[in-house]
Amino acid sequence: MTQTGTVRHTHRHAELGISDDKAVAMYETMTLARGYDERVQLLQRAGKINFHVSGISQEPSQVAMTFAMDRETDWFLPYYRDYGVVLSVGMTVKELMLSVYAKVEDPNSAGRQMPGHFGSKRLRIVTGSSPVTTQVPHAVGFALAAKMRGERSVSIVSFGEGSSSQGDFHEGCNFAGVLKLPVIFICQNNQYAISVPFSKQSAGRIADRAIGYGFPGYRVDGNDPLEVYRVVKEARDRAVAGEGPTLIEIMTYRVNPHSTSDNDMAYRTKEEVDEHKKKDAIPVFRQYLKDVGLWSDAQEAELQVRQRAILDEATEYAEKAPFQSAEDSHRYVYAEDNAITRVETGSESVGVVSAGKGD
Amino acid sequence: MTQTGTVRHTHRHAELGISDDKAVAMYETMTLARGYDERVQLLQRAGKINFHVSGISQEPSQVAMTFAMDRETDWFLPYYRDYGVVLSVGMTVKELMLSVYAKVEDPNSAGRQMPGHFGSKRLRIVTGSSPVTTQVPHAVGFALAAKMRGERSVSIVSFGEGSSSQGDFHEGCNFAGVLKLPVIFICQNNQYAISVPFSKQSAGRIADRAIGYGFPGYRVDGNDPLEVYRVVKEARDRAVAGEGPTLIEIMTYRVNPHSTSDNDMAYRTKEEVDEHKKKDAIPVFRQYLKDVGLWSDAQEAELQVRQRAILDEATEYAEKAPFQSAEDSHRYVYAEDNAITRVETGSESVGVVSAGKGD
Amino acid sequence: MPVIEYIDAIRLAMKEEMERDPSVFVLGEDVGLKGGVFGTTKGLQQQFGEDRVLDTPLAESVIAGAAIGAAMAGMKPIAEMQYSDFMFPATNQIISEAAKIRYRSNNDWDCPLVIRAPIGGGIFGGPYHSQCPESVFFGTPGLKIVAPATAYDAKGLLKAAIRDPDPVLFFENKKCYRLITDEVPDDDYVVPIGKSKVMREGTDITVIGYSMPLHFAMQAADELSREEGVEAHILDLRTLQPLDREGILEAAAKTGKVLIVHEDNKTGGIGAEVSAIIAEELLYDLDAPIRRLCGPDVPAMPINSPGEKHFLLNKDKLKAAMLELARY
Amino acid sequence: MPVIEYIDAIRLAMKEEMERDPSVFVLGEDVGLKGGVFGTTKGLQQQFGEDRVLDTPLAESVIAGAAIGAAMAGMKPIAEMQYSDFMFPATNQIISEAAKIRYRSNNDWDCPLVIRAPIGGGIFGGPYHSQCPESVFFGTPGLKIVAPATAYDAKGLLKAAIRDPDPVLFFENKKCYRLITDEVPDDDYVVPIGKSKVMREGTDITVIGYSMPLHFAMQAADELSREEGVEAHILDLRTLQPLDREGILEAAAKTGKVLIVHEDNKTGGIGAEVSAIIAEELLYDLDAPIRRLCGPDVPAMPINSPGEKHFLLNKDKLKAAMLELARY
Ligand SMILES: Cc1ncc(C[n+]2csc(CCOP(=O)(O)OP(=O)(O)O)c2C)c(N)n1
Ligand SMILES: Cc1ncc(C[n+]2csc(CCOP(=O)(O)OP(=O)(O)O)c2C)c(N)n1
Ligand SMILES: [Mg+2]
Ligand SMILES: [Mg+2]
Repeated sequence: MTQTGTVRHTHRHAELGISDDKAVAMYETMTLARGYDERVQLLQRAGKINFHVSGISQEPSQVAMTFAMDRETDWFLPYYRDYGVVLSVGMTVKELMLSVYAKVEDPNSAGRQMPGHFGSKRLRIVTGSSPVTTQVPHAVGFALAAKMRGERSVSIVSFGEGSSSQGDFHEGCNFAGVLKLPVIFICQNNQYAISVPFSKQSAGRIADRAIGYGFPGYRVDGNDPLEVYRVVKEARDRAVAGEGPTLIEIMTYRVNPHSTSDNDMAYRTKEEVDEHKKKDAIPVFRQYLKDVGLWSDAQEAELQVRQRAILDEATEYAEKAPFQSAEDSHRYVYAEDNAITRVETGSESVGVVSAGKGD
Repeated sequence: MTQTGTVRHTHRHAELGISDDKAVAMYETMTLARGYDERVQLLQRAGKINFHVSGISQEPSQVAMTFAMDRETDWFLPYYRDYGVVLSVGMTVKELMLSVYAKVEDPNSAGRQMPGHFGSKRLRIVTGSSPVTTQVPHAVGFALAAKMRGERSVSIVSFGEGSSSQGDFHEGCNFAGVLKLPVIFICQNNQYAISVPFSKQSAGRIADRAIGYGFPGYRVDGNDPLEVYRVVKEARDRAVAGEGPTLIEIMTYRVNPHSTSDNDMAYRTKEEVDEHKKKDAIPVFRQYLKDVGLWSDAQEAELQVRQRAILDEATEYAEKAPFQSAEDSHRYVYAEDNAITRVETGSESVGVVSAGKGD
Repeated sequence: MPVIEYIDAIRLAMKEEMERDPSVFVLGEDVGLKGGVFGTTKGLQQQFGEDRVLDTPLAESVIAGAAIGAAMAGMKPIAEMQYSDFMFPATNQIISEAAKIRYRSNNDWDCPLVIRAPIGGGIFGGPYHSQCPESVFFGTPGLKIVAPATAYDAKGLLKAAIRDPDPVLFFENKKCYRLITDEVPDDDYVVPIGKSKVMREGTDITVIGYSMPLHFAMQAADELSREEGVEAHILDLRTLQPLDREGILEAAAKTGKVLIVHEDNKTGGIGAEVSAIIAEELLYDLDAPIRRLCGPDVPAMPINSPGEKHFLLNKDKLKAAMLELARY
Repeated sequence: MPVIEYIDAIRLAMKEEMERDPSVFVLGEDVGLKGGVFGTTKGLQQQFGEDRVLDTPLAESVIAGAAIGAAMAGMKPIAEMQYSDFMFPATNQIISEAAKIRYRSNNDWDCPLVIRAPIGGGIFGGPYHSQCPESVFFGTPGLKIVAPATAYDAKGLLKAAIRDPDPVLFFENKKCYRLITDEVPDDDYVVPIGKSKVMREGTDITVIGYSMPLHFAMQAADELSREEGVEAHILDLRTLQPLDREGILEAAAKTGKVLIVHEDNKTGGIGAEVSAIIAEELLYDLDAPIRRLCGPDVPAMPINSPGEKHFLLNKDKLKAAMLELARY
């Protein structure tokens, strides 16, 4: 069934059914995610914002996996490093900036949650939280709903290899396996969970766990986005064909500290990090596009200017944007059309406000 | 390394290093567990006791796995069907009867807990509870303590295949795998979790999950107690040699309803059950002992008389034994030598008692 | 009006809501062919099929978590926890997720989920089949919690819970299942979440509670009325979160003497909040200290028969406490 | 006496207890080489080795569960939960297991375990790095719960917790870590679990609380004394379970006007039980309704700076509430 080698003179992306435009769009999304990430790091160092969690080095595979999905019908349950995912799905840099500045126009949470806690019903990005791995059962629930309603919709959920140690990983995979649900489990194995190296996280390979759940598991090189695309696409095809879930372990490496609050030199060496920085997939993918005649230095220069402008504008906008009012920050504990459970708002007297004080 | 076939004329049990006496003791423990179980079912039907959860058909493998351990040094974390385990470790039928009658002399809980909730520090049986699978992390903790203290002690923990769907199974296995802890995970796959058949519990094989944790997993026929012994013994040898955990899936079948409260005919057929009843390992093991000259009909008759007497005496004793006093049932919320946290006792006024109302 | 059992009221509520709305479905351990270990979902799988009455693997966190996902996707799941004692593995999904989805997304997402769980002792269940876990979840904003005492309320509150746009914990009392029967209309009705109900009018003392112990209070009240001329005013909270402050204050003010009762252990229970609300708002209307009659502060009730009896509330215990308060 | 930071007091308690007793060990996420995300365990792995300062996989249920097993085996584990917000996956192990091991085995087994978890907001942590989960675990008999406000108490209570024969939840306040410094003796001492402490003597109003908000109360009290001649009596509960009933009643009786404060949201919080205890035992000694000043009843505080500020208690909020009560 494999077509390897049968279409010798076609380029890799075309072989995978990726149009030239789509290949270029993938590249531009990768660089946008990278640019966003680098910008926010600068903002954090400059004291403009408090906190950033970086996805650098993981964006190429994040973009690839998302482009392999159907962005009109599928459900996305990203984790906090998934800038590549949400940008691919259609979240804008301005929206991300609003989130990192915790402003009310942030579509993810109106500035209530930490940055990296994505959510947008419009974009089919499911709201996420901080306790890791809770999104795995949710993705299973979305797949269950799709199956029950006969929709051709697949849910795709990301989590780190550390997060795969949680019980929710196991319970979610096992449940989805039994019911053959259309869900794709993506473990972004970046070798560290904060300071804990993979060797102390698990003695096995994450991908191998799929065997015990009765569905396929693959380990794939995250620095090869086209291969990531292929494996995810295949998983999606299986999912819509009713063949059930797939577990995919994307091998990558977290080149930045865990977050801007972390000093990674306490637990790993600069040499190790530099080694991995060299493997960055973005220049490789750029070279590939150049090799197949889809990209040029001129286009690269134009892209940089264009994306810098987007970043500048977004930063400026977000910086000036207002916060949610203290009054409104009491809202939406419960649905507001439900008078019985509306929560008192607008009180200066913190602590006298009590959820569900009816009327 | 395997010795299969090298010692042609030795009997299977001897090949495994099981002495003749031990083989007979294993058999007698199996029949005692069976006899106990059947007796308690009668008592329940007669309205003498409220509730029983049966281990029938699982005792041969339970006895075998326990005899493969070192009962002086190892830790036992049985689950509620493990009469074969606790009888092998040294709990008496009288003690079990006291538990099923919920009497104060019950060493497991002084009649506080349901029957089948074993625990005896003296016998190195770790206290268990009803929420399934919580004992798996505990077993890991015992193994961790053994490793930290340099003790040659192994912990062995049982759970059903349904219970293996809990997050605690995964978290416990993964943790033990990383630290190469001396623990043996025993899944007694009896095909049902109350009414839910294995096909709806998991799409994979439980034993295969070990692959993802980086340690060996075996599936073994529970109706072949000598094979169970072999696999558990090997696992124990690996554990004390510092080679880490093993997951063993014992294939068996729950021939009785889930408990005396269950009507299994609502979800399975009598034919299916009868089919499995035929595979009962006890007569097969008896026949084996006869074949190798270790057992006779006379011995069998003597055994039945002897064990019936044990059961009669235990029943009579337990029936007459006193309950824990209402006063004492308030004790041991906290350690009693710790005056600050002693709980009021001896009050008729339920509800006015309040934990931690000091002195 | 037909008189039916509390357990049938629960089943009927699910059945009718499933007939009414195709997005309603039930999932949990043994809810399908077996119809639940108590028989609460009996017949539902036969009527609605395996897809809508789903036997799940034995894993409460994913039962809750998958239900949460399905609810976010627009379905209306009813997740059954076999015993409330076994819902603790799902705590993280309930407290970190269900309760916070609307708030954290600033109303973009919601989670219209019902989690049903049987509470209470008296069935020789021992420490782990008898607990009342209300206080663990009470005080987590974003959750609603109901705990009906009658068949009428069980049906009406479960329907309200299923139609509610937010996550609702539905604590049904095992002891009530077959013991409590009352009139339940055949036609569709809901009991609003957040409203308490006066079960008995009285002038001497006020008893505030929920679930099974209220029936003991009612029996005790009848006897006290006959024997001592003491008239108890009895308030069924019905909804534990959000508490009906007005209802509580009105009932407390009615007599000025308050006894709060629940089977959950006393310290940190719902009764503490009810007492605190009264102490906060109505202190000067009280003619006696606010009392609580609750389960004792031990980890869980023993299974042995005298022990269980000793730990549970009953009519006599209620009567003694009520009389003492009346005479205060 | 040296003045040290609250966080150092915690580390020193662990260090000294590990030196004193080889069965004491620490396990948790990032506690080893990194020394914890707040630096609480810094240097411990260097001193005691990887075996006794164990970086675990990212899985709170087995962190608690393996610690419980090790505790039953005779060790004295200190399990760190990275943030208290992330201890909910371990709820089942804590409530069903740790809390009930002694009781269910009729004293045959015990579980001398400490679970440390940082609580509280004010560090721009948003909804999931700022919570106070006390009320979830409060009211579960079998658990002890402590929540120190000072470096002195942090060290003394942690040592007491480690030596305690029962499971203790140790809720340390993130905001206190570096902000709170006080005198801590070099020599070995313990602060007894179950005993509250009068932080300030006063005659006009009584403030009862725990953890960080008490420092706001102290500041407010100083100002109120200077500016208004109002003298506040301030009680630090220190131990949340078992509550020090005598200490609470004594402090309440002292002034007859009680304000209870905590950062955890109001409904169902520790304050409800404190209020209920007072309303139960001391009603006639009160000169004002029992008030509570607490976090608002929303799922969790927002991360944006004005929102966070709005949700947190501070000196001014305390002062206003205290003055209002004094004038009542
Ligand atoms: C349940 C839970 N425990 C602990 C944390 C704190 N924490 C945040 S991220 C993280 C490490 C996650 O590692 P991994 O899953 O590998 O993802 P990565 O950050 O490496 O992408 C930890 C421990 C958390 N968010 N949730
Ligand atoms: C956490 C939890 N959920 C539900 C239950 C109720 N329950 C008791 S036994 C059981 C089935 C267990 O099946 P399995 O693990 O296969 O063991 P078996 O009874 O078949 O030996 C269930 C659902 C429980 N005890 N604990
Ligand atoms: Mg990682
Ligand atoms: Mg089974």
